[in-house]
Amino acid sequence: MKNLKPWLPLIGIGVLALVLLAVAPSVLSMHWINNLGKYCCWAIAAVGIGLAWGRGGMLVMGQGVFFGLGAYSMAMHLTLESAGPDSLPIFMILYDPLAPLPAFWEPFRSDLFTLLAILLLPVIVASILGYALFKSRVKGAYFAILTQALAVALAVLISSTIRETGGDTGLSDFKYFFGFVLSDDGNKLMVYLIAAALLVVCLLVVWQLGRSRFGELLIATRDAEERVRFLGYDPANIKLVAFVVAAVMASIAGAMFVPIVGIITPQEIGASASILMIAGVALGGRASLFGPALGAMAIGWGQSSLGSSWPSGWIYILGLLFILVTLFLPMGLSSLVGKVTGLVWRPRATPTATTPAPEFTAPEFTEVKK
Amino acid sequence: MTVTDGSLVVTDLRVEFDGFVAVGGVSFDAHPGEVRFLIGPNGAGKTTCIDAITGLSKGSGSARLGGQELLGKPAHKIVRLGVGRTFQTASVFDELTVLQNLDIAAGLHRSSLSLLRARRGVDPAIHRALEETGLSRELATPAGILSHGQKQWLEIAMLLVQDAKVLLLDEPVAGMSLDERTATGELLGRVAATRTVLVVEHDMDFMRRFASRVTVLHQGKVLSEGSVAEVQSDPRVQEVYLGTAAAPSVMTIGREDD
Amino acid sequence: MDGLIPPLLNGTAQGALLLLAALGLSLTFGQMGVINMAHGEFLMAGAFIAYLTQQVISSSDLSIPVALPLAFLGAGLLGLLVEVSIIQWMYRRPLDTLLVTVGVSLILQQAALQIFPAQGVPVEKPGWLDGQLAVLGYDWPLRQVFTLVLAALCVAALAGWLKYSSFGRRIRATVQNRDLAETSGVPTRSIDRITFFVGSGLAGVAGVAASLIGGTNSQMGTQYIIPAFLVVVAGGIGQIKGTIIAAWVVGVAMAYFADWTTGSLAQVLAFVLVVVFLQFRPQGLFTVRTRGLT
Amino acid sequence: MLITSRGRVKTLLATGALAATTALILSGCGARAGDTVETTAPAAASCIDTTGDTIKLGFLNSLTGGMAISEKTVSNVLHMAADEINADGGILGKQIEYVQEDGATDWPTFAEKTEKLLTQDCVAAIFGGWTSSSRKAVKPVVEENNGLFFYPVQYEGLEASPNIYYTGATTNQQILPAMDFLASEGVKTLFLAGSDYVFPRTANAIIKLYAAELGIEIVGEEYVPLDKDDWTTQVAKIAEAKPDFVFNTINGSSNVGFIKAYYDAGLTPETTPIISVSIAEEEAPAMGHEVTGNYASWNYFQSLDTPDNATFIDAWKAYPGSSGVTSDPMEAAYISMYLYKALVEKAGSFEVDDVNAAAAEGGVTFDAPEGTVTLDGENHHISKPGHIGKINAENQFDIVWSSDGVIEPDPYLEEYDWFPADVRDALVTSAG
Repeated sequence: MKNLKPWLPLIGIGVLALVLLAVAPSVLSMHWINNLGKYCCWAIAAVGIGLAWGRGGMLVMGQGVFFGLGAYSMAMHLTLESAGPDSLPIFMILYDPLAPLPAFWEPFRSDLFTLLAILLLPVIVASILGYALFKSRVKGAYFAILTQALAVALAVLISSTIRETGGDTGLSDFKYFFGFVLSDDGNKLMVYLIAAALLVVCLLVVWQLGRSRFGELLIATRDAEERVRFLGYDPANIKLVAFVVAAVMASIAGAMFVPIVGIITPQEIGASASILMIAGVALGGRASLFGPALGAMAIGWGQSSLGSSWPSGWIYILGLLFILVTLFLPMGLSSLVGKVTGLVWRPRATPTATTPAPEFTAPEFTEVKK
Repeated sequence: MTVTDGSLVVTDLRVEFDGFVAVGGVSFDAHPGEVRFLIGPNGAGKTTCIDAITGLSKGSGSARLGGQELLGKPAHKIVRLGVGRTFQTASVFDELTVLQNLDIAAGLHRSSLSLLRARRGVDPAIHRALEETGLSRELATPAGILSHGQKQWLEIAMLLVQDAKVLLLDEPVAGMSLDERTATGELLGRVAATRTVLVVEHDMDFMRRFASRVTVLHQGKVLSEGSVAEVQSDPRVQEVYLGTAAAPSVMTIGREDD
Repeated sequence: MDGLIPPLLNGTAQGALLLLAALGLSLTFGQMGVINMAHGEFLMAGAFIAYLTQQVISSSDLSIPVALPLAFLGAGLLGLLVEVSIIQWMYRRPLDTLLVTVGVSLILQQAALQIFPAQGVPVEKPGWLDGQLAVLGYDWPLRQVFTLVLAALCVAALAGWLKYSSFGRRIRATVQNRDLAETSGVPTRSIDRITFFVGSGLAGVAGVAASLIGGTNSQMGTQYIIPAFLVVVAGGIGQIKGTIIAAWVVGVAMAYFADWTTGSLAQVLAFVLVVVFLQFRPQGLFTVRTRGLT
Repeated sequence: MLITSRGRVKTLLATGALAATTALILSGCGARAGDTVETTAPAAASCIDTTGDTIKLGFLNSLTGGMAISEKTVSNVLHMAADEINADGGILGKQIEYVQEDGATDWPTFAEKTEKLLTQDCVAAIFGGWTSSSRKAVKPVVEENNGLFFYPVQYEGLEASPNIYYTGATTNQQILPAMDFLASEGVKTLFLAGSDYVFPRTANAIIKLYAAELGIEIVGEEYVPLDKDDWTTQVAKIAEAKPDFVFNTINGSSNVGFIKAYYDAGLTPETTPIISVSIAEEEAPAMGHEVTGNYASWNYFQSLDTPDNATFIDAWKAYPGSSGVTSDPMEAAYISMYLYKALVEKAGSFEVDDVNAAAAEGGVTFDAPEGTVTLDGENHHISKPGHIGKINAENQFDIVWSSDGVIEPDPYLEEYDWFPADVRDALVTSAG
């Protein structure tokens, strides 16, 4: 390696992996390990948002939908596992003890199906949704509002289908995680480590995508979609890939959230939850590699610690963060780091020689006359 | 000229916006080896023609590249058939370097999977295009800080690396200095040796110096066609220009421009 | 009584309330490109102003008519404050306006929670809104008729203002080409401020209407913001007539869905309907025609 | 090609290494489902510190977000109860030192804060929660850490956790008395209106069963999402169905919209009265005069004429930050603190197992504002009187009907034949 610079992100990921997988478990109490696990989940979703929004320009305000797909897939599996074979979950008994398990629950008894669902459901849903939206060139604020509306719609739907989904109280009280007793501290540590490792994997994926030709193309699409079209690419497909990857990450985040936190309700996928996922990304730096993940973790930590000592103050701080970061640091705190250390190269669009092209130059008439 | 695989043949092209006829049955053709100019007063439909050919706006009639009909295809597919274009305002990706810009342009025929890999080394076609356009030294420069002229050249270079058979250039020398214009004109001459080049331009001096053939549009129709000399001496062309603008003021502006 | 009539009329009134909430957005979002997520909280401000007015003028017969202009003014000034302190720096970054205003909305909600009784406050309706109006065999509550009339008045005032005042022409000029308007001597800064003031003020008026229909509390804005945005988007940016039709269609559709299924499913269906509709008309019902080519 | 693929190999290696690490971790630790029973038992002994002259208690209420609307008052009244007890010498001579946490209307936060309170702050008990979702988020955490949680709100029943004490009503103490009242009024037809979530749905399921028993016909059932205020379409249906009574299980500010739409439709308490289970003294003012004349079923009203209630109201009115209004959930929260005091004093210990053992012996009572309440040592609910109040012009409740003495808590409705036995059995087994 002649030049170290291209590998710095990889080294960064390595350091983060070391901290999360080796240092944290030996230093932190179980309570903070659990919290850190929760932050890791938000960070995984944030890494995806960073890809879709920061690099792809799609402000995904409805990541709760995909978070929910993963979370409910996992939660249905864990609920069935806790209920035991051939038994109904408690909340279903309440409404109709004799009715069978709803058909869409049945396959979630299988470990393999659950894992596949967590990965493939978001792919399917995001592909259909993204294809439709991007092909009809829905973008910008439209895209943001529509995705947000879908998150709200899904949350309302789940709240109102109580026998099928558990309604607003959601699914909780999981005893086992793929055969492991969830109340055991060793197993909790394991679940945390899986979440942390998945975060590292997601960072690697985004790092590789970022340095690939696709990454360049994605940024090109973000900055000048029409121009990309006239280079022979269909921008819809490029955006679709980023959107689907972000969706899968949100789904993985949701799936890990369930065993770590122990409850999933429609509220975790609705409007404000989806917006809170954005908050960390904006704070950390939407277009940077580490910004979204670290930002999400910072927001999580703020909620845990500041939210404890000064609840209403935390809301004001969160609100101010949204305002001040967007106003003064649109590329997040990571851009500050970049400015200070020069590690992150950020071109400024300051043309050296600008001759503004007049709308209409020399009229043709004079030429003809000569 | 004979029609080849690289020829652009436009027949009875019509474009309407809400009943307003922007282009009303335009026919012309352009072939490899010539620098074809499309001129006309404001609102004559020049850019609209290009937009229709490249799929940006909807047109009826026919525009063929070789044997392929272009109209009705999505824009990116038309590009893949070999039709490249530039825009009035230079549009390059400011955040990416010159190399990255060109690499994206060169990549349209790459497989989707190879897109997931990082770029290693530089495509020889990119080197050739850089030399052709004189941008070799700017390889690692972010496109955003190039000069206006350099951005235009980068756009042309992008068309070269994407191996376009037909280059549709919308006011490529607007805002350029005289030297830059000359360089651009010579570049177009070289490019046109193997490709079809169609230029929409207002700059008459530039047209006189570098056009092989000229098509004059007026109110969405072809007014005149031929060599520079033929078009300039066409009385209808003179009439259009005399009739559309007050002579003295136009002359003043014209002189400034010269 | 024909079962099809009540949902039609109730839906129309719901649509009118939605329209009131969306009208200001169609100005700030449609004309200025600002995605104001705090619009719901401006609406809330209007509702609380109605309550405060009632504390001073105890007769609700009088206080509501007085509250309407006050709410317009109050919410408008709140909007102006936000515009001057934050949004004016962000006109070139429309998507980022969404983020800052999310922050504004969080702060306003929490502030309202701490200033006013947490459970919310009562806003009494005027006595002259007691009773019903018999329409097509349905006793249509006067309060709903009032919402409809209020919406109609606001639309008429806004449309007239935009169309006939020199100010309206300037707004339209600024919308179509900000740079050109600026160079032609249109004071775009004051145009921005006044547009945002009026847009936010309309949210205040909507808040008075909302306070008569539902609860007045710190959370009330959240239920209006997404539907209002959907209505503006579905109607077509910058198109008041599109917003009117979209609001009416969404209101009536929700009412019929609620009649046939449940309130929850109605909301889900209405949202999905708008998303699907935008697949086919991504520019909304009406679009401002520009050549958009050169 | 060779050159380009090398980068991928590196990435793959890195991923592989991670996967291997994870696999190691997976195989390394943790109990598996079939292992033994002990693994589910609390891992560590409680860390409650009883050496000093203070005892730590945790309060967990939403002070921000949507539910702060309701939960702030509960938090306040808990503070008042703790202050009172401290002024009176504390519990077992120890002053209460409370740790207030914000649930932030976010159920995972409730779980997180519960764990924090139990394992970081080592509180002896936690008081708070409001929504069923918050309780369900807290439940696994208190059970796993063998903590104590006091829940002060009426709920849908069908639950009994050894680590939770329920001081609000279960269904047979609020819903069923309301139905008894309706039957005594000669109601023949009933319309059910509720928010679309678990409590109303469950309550209505039970109401329907009991209504069949009482010979009351259900003529309609409508739900609207919790955060929606518009009820006009549904109220139009009520107006059309002309029921004798409306059973209202709507929660939150949606009630305001419901009452307004109801009033607008020309429905009045004289013709079509409403009986609510979520409108109390705190909620009623936000509905103005339009709610006047309708009914609510609670176990406590501010208007209850008992000496303990008078003391309670006076204390509350004097308490900083008080609204001056008392309500059922507030009183239940107030009870929860004193009930805990009584339990600890009976056990002579703050240890959870000792407290639970003291409860199991039975006979723990408290002279509450609503009257003397007795803790059921088995299901951890308390006996309560049922009252029906009619809302007057001051948004207070005139008591028009009361149950025959206190009602014993029966969360699984075991004493009621009409409740399907198979459901009950299945539930009890699942709960386990």
